[in-house]
Amino acid sequence: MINKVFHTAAEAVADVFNGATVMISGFGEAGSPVELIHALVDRGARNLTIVSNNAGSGHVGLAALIENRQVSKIICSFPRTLISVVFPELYRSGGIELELVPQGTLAERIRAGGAGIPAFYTRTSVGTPLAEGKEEREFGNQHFVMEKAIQADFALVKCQTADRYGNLVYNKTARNFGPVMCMAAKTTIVQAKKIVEPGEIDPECVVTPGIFVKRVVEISNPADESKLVAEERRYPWK
Amino acid sequence: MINKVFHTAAEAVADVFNGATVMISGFGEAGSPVELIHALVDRGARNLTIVSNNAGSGHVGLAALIENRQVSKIICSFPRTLISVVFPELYRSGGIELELVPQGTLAERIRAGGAGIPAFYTRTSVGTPLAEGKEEREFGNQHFVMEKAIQADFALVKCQTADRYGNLVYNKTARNFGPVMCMAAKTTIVQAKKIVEPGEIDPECVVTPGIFVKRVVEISNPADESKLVAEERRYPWK
Amino acid sequence: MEIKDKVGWSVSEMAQNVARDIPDGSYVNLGIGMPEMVAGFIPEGREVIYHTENGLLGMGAVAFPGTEDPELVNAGKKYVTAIPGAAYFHHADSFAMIRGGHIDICVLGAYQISEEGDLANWSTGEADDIPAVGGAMDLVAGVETIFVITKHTTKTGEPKIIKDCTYPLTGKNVVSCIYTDLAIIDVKDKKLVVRKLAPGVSFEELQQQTGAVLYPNP
Amino acid sequence: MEIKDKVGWSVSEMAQNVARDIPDGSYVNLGIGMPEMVAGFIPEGREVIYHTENGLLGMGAVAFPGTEDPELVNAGKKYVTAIPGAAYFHHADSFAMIRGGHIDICVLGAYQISEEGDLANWSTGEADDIPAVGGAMDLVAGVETIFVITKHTTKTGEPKIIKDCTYPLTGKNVVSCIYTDLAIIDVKDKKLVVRKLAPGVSFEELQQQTGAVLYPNP
Repeated sequence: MINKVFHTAAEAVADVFNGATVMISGFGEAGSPVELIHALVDRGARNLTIVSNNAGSGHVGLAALIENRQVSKIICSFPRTLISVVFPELYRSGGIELELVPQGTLAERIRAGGAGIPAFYTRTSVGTPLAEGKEEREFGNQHFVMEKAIQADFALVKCQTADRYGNLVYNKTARNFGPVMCMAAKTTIVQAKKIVEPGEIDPECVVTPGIFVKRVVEISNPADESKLVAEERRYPWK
Repeated sequence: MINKVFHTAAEAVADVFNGATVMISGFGEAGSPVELIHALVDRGARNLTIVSNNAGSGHVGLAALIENRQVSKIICSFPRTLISVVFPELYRSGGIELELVPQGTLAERIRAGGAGIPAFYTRTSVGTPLAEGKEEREFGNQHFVMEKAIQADFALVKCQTADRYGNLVYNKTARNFGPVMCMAAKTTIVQAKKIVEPGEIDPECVVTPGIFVKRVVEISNPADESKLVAEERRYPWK
Repeated sequence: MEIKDKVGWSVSEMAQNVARDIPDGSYVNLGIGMPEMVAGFIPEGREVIYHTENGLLGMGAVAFPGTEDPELVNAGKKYVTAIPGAAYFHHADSFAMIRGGHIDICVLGAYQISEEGDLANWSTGEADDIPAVGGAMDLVAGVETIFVITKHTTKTGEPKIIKDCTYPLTGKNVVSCIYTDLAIIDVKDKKLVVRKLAPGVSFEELQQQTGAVLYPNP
Repeated sequence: MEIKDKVGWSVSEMAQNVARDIPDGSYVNLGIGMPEMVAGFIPEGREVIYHTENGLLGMGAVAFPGTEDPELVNAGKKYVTAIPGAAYFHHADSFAMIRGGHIDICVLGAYQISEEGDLANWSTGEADDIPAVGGAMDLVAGVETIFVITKHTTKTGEPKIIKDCTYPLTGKNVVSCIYTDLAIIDVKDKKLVVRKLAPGVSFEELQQQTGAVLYPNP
């Protein structure tokens, strides 16, 4: 029987290795798999390359992972947020590498990684500093840059509901990068608010079919990241 | 108020012009917008380029459009079916041009057309006759061909339920090419079995957001194409 | 003029000027900050659908206090709502809408705009600046009509509309129209054409506060 | 051998041979025709998920007469069913699964297979042939493990396994294993290695009916 359910976040991330590339879903706190990230902090894998839209807030979640010096590089569209202190400090001191990618190009490069497309062309960034070093090419008298696929060893993703096959549905705008990251990682690890029986998710409404998911773990009461940030909490909890 | 509802199929296709490129959804009969195609037969626009996975069965739907000599070229992955007579005869007599495209490449080229991606690379067809004339390129020691986006003037699509904004959901495997064709055409025209009030389609389950759709028309009892074929019916009805 | 001492438009009036130029039935993406105000001024009788690039078409108003859902946010990470007839989708689908030219109008803020419609709005290029681009480059590359809403000059009185941008570009030749507190300026054939002057502002005064050549409306 | 006159495997036995090589938990795409039979022979205790490229993961059995839904079909346009836990998706998403390497095994028919694992299964290349490729090229390019199930020779007794394919290729170096009525042959390092002979078939007889050099299992 196919059963992708793991009992704890710790077990689900137990094989994330030093030097791995790890995609992390979320747009700010919406869709950020805080419990899986904290399990990765506990796991202690270092020298990670993180692919994520943002770079974390406060001292929890992705910010905690960075603060714990486990991240050597981040591929990201918007590492600056109102309450981000960890990444900016480390970046200014040269302690972390940043590859800045326009948000839509980031999403499409990840989808390409999952869809067997090694490269594609886009108008985005043409004529800007972010096009430097990229191949340019004309199609129909318009200029485009070539962008390459991004793949990862692991993806950590948060969703609303999952089943043992790994079928997923998300909640509102927390969907964001989850579906494409599930496609682009060798091992996709998902935290779901609820795990249900196969068939309980309408097959017309499945957003991520189970084929893209290796492990699901139920986290029924995920942390409210903005609350933790407001309370100035730090992970590991003190 | 935004209201994309048209009252008849005839009105919905009234501006399809001679020489237009028209995408037609469906995988065999599943998802084929038979009533919209018949309205296009009535409309009589000629010299059309059709983008569709198949080339029609019997003497109805897409086969009727071809038989009526309105199609000069078809971009297609599988023009041969058990009960197709119209296309094979016309093709053998040199009366219609065929661009044969692998099915997944066809779907991805259409998506690219809708997503602002002029070209992408794929392994599909490398080393085969369908790679002839295409640019080849290596990424990571593997060979790929460059494939270009397909766009259209019109898309004719069948769905299950729509609202006045053009939000769509499909039925089972009748979804097939509908969502990507909606994205890639300047004017997307949809026949829905049912038109409902905005909000009746769960926003988590919308497959085609209304932004991709220009016109919807309710066809509550669409033809069963295989039945028409079995009965050897011909359009225009005799 | 009734109010003698009034010079220029208020921020609300600027937003109103933008809103007036958004046709019925448009699909619109509003940038973070001042652009968000535009939604409040759409003339009656027009229906406009808002896209937020983090994955929602049919964004509604900001959420009432107490009803906020941390998983329903806009691109500025504000808690928002969704209208009946909304749709959620993932980031690749969302930016397919943008890159594929399906959004009609995008309203953005600006650090600088050049006379040819180049836009700089993501980085000051300073050494200790943490670079962050988000969806700005995708929007200017993919959306046909880019409206910029901005104060005419910086806080220190420097012109924001200049011959060539000195900050890193977001996109080249992308701006269609600039709505400032002093004027509405169209970018036409790589020229800045003043469509309308704010109350109490003369063409000459406007030119003085602008670092590029302006043309009167012909 | 108990049944003295039995030579070779039946079509059911061929399908059974393939099924035995499909591990528990695999995601599998079955081509049209003989490959479809494989689903009936998966050994007990294994759960296999079937993908059909027209947009369904979790395809179930063929629909019972009277329960057919013309909008629920497989790639061969047969009326099928869906299991609890199935998912529907559009063609671009479906072929992302294929091209992206997410399908573990694909079972296909063949016109010809070369000794290096080239496959020809979409066109005879004849002048009046209506070319039709469907998803075959996407499948062989995207799926890591391609199993071919086919009669060892054509209806007229010509070998289908040959040094070089004469028909237009579907893909180069793509076949992992060939399951015929006479043998199971692995393609290893561009060599044809006979893993198992069917009842009543000798290596020499097999070689006679094959247009390429065979190697015994070392």
